[in-house]
Amino acid sequence: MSNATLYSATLGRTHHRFADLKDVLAKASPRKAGDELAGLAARSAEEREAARLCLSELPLTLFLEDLLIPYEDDEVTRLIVDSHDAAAFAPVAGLNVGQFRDWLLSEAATTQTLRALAPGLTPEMVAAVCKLMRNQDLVLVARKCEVITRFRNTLGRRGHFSTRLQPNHPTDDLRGILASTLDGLMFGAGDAVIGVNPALDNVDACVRLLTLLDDLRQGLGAPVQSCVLTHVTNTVQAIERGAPVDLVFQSVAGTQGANAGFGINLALLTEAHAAAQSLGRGSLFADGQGGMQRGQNVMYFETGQGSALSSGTHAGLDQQTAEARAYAVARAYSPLLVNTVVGFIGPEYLYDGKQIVRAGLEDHCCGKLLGLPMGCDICYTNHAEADSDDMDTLLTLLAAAGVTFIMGVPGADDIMLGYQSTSFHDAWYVRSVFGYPPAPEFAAWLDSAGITRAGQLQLPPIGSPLREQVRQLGAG
Amino acid sequence: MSNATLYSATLGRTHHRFADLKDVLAKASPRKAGDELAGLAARSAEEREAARLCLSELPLTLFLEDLLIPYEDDEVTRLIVDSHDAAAFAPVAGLNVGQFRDWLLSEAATTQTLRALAPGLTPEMVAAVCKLMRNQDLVLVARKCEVITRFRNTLGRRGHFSTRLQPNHPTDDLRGILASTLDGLMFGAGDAVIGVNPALDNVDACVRLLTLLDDLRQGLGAPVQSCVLTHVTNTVQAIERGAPVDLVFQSVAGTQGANAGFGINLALLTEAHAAAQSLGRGSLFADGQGGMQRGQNVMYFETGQGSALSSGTHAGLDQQTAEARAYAVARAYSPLLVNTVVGFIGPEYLYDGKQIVRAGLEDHCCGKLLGLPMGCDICYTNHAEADSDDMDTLLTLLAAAGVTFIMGVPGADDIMLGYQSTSFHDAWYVRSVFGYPPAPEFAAWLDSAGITRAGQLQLPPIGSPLREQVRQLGAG
Amino acid sequence: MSESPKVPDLFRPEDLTPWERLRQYTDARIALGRVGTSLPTAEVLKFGQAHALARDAVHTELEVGALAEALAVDTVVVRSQAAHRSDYLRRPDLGRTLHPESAHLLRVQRSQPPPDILIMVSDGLSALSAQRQAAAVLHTLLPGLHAAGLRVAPVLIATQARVALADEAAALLGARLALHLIGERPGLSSPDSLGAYLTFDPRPGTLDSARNCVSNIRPAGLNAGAAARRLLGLTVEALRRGLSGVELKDSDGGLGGGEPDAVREPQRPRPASD
Amino acid sequence: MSESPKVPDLFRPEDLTPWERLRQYTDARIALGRVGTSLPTAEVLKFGQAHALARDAVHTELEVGALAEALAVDTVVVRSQAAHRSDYLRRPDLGRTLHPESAHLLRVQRSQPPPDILIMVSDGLSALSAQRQAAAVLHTLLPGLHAAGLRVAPVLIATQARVALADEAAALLGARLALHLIGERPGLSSPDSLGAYLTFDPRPGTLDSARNCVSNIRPAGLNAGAAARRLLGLTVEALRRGLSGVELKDSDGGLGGGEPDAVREPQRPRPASD
Ligand code: B12
Ligand code: B12
Repeated sequence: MSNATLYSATLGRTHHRFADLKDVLAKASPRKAGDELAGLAARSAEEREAARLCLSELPLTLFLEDLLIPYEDDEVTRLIVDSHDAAAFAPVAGLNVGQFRDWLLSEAATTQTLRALAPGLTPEMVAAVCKLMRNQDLVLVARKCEVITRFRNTLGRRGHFSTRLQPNHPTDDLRGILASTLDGLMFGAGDAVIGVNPALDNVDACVRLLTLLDDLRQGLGAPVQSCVLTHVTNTVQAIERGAPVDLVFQSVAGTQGANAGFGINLALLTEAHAAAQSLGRGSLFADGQGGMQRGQNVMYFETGQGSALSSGTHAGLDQQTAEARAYAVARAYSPLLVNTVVGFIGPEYLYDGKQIVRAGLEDHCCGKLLGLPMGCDICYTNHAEADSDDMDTLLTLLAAAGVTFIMGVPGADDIMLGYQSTSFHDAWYVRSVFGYPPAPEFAAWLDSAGITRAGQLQLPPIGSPLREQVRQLGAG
Repeated sequence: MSNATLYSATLGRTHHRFADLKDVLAKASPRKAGDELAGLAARSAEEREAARLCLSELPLTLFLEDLLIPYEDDEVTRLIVDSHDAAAFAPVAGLNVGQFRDWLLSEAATTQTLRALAPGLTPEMVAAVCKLMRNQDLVLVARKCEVITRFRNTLGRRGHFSTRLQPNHPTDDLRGILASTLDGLMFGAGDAVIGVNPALDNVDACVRLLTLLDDLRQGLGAPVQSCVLTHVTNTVQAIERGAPVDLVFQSVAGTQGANAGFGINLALLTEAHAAAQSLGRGSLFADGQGGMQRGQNVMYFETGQGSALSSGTHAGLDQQTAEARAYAVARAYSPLLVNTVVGFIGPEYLYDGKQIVRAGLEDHCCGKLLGLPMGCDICYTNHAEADSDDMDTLLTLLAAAGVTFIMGVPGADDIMLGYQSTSFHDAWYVRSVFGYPPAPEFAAWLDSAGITRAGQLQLPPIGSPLREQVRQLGAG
Repeated sequence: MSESPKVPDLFRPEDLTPWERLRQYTDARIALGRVGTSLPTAEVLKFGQAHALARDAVHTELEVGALAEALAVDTVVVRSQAAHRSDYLRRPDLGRTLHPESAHLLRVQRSQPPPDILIMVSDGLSALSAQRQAAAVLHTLLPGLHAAGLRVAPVLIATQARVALADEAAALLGARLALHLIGERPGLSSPDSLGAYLTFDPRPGTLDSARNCVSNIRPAGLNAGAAARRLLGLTVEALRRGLSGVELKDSDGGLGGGEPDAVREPQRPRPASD
Repeated sequence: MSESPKVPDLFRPEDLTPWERLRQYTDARIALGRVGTSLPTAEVLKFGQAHALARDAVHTELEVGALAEALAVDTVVVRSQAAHRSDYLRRPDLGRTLHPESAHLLRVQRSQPPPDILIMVSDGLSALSAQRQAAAVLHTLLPGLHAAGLRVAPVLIATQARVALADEAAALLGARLALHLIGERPGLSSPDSLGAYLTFDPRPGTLDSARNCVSNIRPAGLNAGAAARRLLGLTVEALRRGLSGVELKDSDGGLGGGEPDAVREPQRPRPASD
């Protein structure tokens, strides 16, 4: 079949032609400000439907042949192609995109089959199928997936729900950060990671923050990991200086060019990954075969629709497809956590609550299908058309979808990054509606530390270690 | 305190004055197209916040004194005032609106306390407190409420979820309606009611439809009730003619004027209620004291933000407050079902998905607080800025909130009313994510009729009664 | 489009045959099948396509000239105060009031003695409806009205109209009864359905409870002839009893029983790609 | 506003005293209490008010004249291709390109030898930031740059600007390094925070990885003096090594440790109604 036939569809009496596979994918996407900004979006609802129809009939194998960005030009493409597992792909190799959606929703797709399938899927395939899915499909499919990772606790278990504690401060003030961290711990937050974004781009400052958090963890005996979300090159230096680095953080994107804009490439990530693993700081877990194994998931990645477009390096891909390719980068390093910062960048990429909600569900579903421990920074900026009602909405939907973790920011207001995310309270909304506890080791610790009683929040008793920390810091 | 002080608030350096209590309520409302159309909405985000602040400090008792529509002018006001239960109100009588929100979210508000409180609350109080609530609050508070009603089955049990089967046809064709009804039953829909909107305004036609549905019910031995959603005056005539009327339907609104626009008043509803109850068609249920009692909830009401404004009879009330007053009308007749048709009317009242979602959550929470068995027609019209993603979103939120029932329309497309609601499939989305079964008697019947096996949908075995009905009708 | 082959499911396709046969009785989306318990892709796509078309129907403008020609009677063109479609959708109050120029036109045209009946045909929420169904209704209805000896004013063609717009026009002309044929909001399967609203003693501020409605007029719904017969019956009865609305019941047999042409082969508009 | 009295909860108010004391170290919304496990009404309202104010901050226009006066140095006013705030928000590409008139102006003004450094001060996402913080930063920074023997072009004041707008301007003037002081997006508790972006060898198309950033410049964050010292250090180092970005690290002690004036009493802007 010629490309002209392949990339076209007839709707009513109108025949719609699409330039190439990228074009079909972009035009089949639900409306997004960023795709309009990039000039890639469908020009009418009808054209969008034609593109979806066309897309539904494309065989999945096509995505292995018609590469969206040439192999020679882009190391992310090379990573995707070279790491594709044809044997894992076999069960769905005969399907087109529309049939793949049907298969994913059918009884044939179970937690087990989806786990086995993940290495056989490419980002482009999952991006494509998501474009044919309604919000409820994105929930149903994602909740079938279970992606378990370990460092000092076990994240991602079905029916569990974790939080990153995000205690940022505009001058990286140690006591300020400690105050927010204690506040979060009093609310039982932080099992995914206690992760600080440093305001300063400074290795000394990072080392001090890392030390602060590691001392706190050890003092409390809490099964948690910490992270300073600085540039990967800073973290590598911190490791060299012997700082207590649990996780390496980095923002990643779906094209080689966008990663260059972030000042990274795959070699750099490989180096950082090896350096962090070599520290062997993870806890020991039963390996299921009578032995013990260290928690070896040491990477924390952040992504978000629009970052490639923002740096002009999207190579003609719609932002959801570019985003899914970022997951291919992430997956190469078996991360502990992957977080899509969905409403973080601004309205030029996701205009309002509706677009943020949709993108959050897409990102989560794509990441889970690719085998990643997906969390979501459910958030908005003050220049977007969104508010906390939209966040409650997305939070509820993602909880239904089984999101691995969300952020915990004091009062939802990040005083350094200038945006609103989810609060410690928000996590309890999810716990009470869905009954999800945090990571099992952490839940046990919360109960033992008196922060919860039988899983319900309480004020820790006077004299308990956390209460003491609060008293001491408060006393100055 | 003078009204000028009472109805004002200072935000930053600006002092905001409001004309009266209605004005505070309207300006404190989240943005809605209808309130803007009526010229009642806040003119800026700042004014809205000032109104919310002002509202939060108003004592709940004020709503018993400063009546929004004078007692002399409006029979709905009279109903609200005359039926207010001061003893039930006592536990919250000392609170202002802001404190009432806190109380509702606290451990003090349980299913039991809320049930006891309901007769002490007025629509204006619940409308007011909802305006201070985020979407997540509307979910949390509503899910604490449990409102149980009975006719031929038990609706509203905590953790259960029912559907109205809505098999409309543009000419009220009996076989067409039967075909859609069988389709719905094959999907396990219809425990709330099998309810047809007749295209014709004709008592003969109604009687024929009632007979059709009653014959089907008896033939299948299904514990369900049926309803023809015609004007109440038609139903009264049908009862007089001896037709098998289970439930009396009527659209109701929150002002005497709006009800007049619907061609009804309280006397007419009282008459219809008595007529239906006199038929004694409900099933017998254990009354909990060793005896048996007939299911006596015989009314089915529909409401929806905007109907009063649409007929120019809103009397200066914002549409959410007017809507809550419709629930006072409904509650006077112990209905089996109350349904807010949230996105049904159009964008002039609820502009887009966001406004529809918000209104759906508000209506559900207000109705539940007032003690009503609230369902929701999660829907949109083709002139609104909404799509099925928005419906999936609201559906998920309302399921989390414990909605009593939703609609089941074949493929979500009502071919007579010209709008999109929820489909039979959609109900199963909720069942699989939340694990909610239908009404217990109906769930048992579905299993016995082979429509489900252990609660999971299956194709009923050949020869089973429903399968036979399908075969026979299909054969012509 | 090739249908997605049925994905692993509990039943064999032939099991579904009787179920699918039910489609002969209705255009409703029945017997759609399921994947897991979800809607199959093919149906999701059809739904999306229908939604795109229905949204277009809302925004299609009335071709006034073509409509006047099809009606083939004396017509007067009027408009509401809603200038554009976007105004119309957000401001029903504007759609219920005549543009001053149109009001002036009617005041000038007022005849003595005043007509019994004013008929308005308008776009409402779907111009397609008026365009496609109104002429056929009037071709049956008008002769009936004349035969009943009723004076009918020239038919008004109105744009950006809401139901209540006819009240003001009728009051200006002094008509005793208004009959408004107006485009119903387009559904996924019914982009061109006409509604008829009948009001005795029409004037601004009339409540909807004082009107009667005959709805779903289109080939796949109530056909034009049957609709005209119902409207004729209601009109004569309204004028005789001097009222309309809740107290006036349509007693014409009902259920399309007496109307063999009312029920027909289902014709759900399907995307040509099927 | 009177605080909502604590509703029935598990603990006595005095238990919370040490917790509330943590507020002395941060403006973050800590120790908020809870009703059930939800946010108390008082906090919900404060949050809503802050959101309304932050949204206003986005839409406030830069008062160019007042800024020029406050800077008290030679300035040139330029603008991007984004005509209005709504364009600006949706079209970052326009905010990154000079309006042709502004480009022309700069081309004309180009001096020989070209300057070492171009400084641009702009609204970015919060005009308030530039309005309130830029002058103080430059009052410390400019003398430092001059003392280091660097040639500084007249300061550009830019409206509707994105970070990359300085690249084009610097390239037009032939500057070796661009320093852009730009309003960061307003947060709930920080409507007026300034960011500084430093780029060696700036030209259109420069990647963000080739810039350095000093962020959160405001009284409740990094104070102006400390920010100026960091920027001076980075500038000198960038020019010495001939690069900026990921390979250039800020090695100035860090953590505000060496900057006693950087940490101060928390000053969360509270609604006056408290
Ligand atoms: C939005 C944002 C982003 C977005 C930028 C996309 C976009 N179109 O806006 C995303 C999510 C992609 C991002 C990524 C990163 N960011 Co950033 N980001 C911000 C944030 C929250 C707001 C910036 C803003 O308001 N700019 C003003 C508007 C008007 O500018 P703009 O032209 O529209 O957007 C440009 C800038 O935002 C710039 N930018 C954004 N982040 C960074 C970081 C660096 C180091 C540089 C040089 C430029 C830069 O890129 C945009 C496109 O040109 C700030 C925090 C703050 N309070 O300012 C952090 C902040 C600037 N980012 C920071 C960091 C560390 C990063 C990363 C390096 C993280 C990582 N480890 O990968 C990456 C990579 C940055 C890069 N080299 O491209 C730090 C910088 C610390 C420092 N002193 O160097 C800050 C201060 C936050 C923090 N403390 O963690 N970021
Ligand atoms: C929208 C709608 C409503 C809305 C109207 C509000 C609004 N602003 O639009 C609400 C939900 C309030 C409503 C209520 C009722 N409706 Co209604 N409604 C419709 C619907 C779905 C669309 C109408 C439309 O597109 N109009 C065109 C636009 C351009 O008109 P408009 O000027 O914007 O809106 C006016 C009309 O919609 C009119 N209207 C709406 N419903 C009714 C019903 C009757 C009997 C009358 C006279 C007028 C009327 O009121 C609006 C304001 O003036 C139709 C179904 C259809 N396919 O048409 C049913 C329909 C017209 N309604 C119907 C009925 C029965 C009712 C109720 C009587 C139900 C009840 N038992 O209480 C009530 C009360 C109506 C009244 N007297 O006010 C029937 C009429 C049957 C018949 N042949 O008489 C229909 C055909 C649906 C059905 N089969 O059940 N309805």
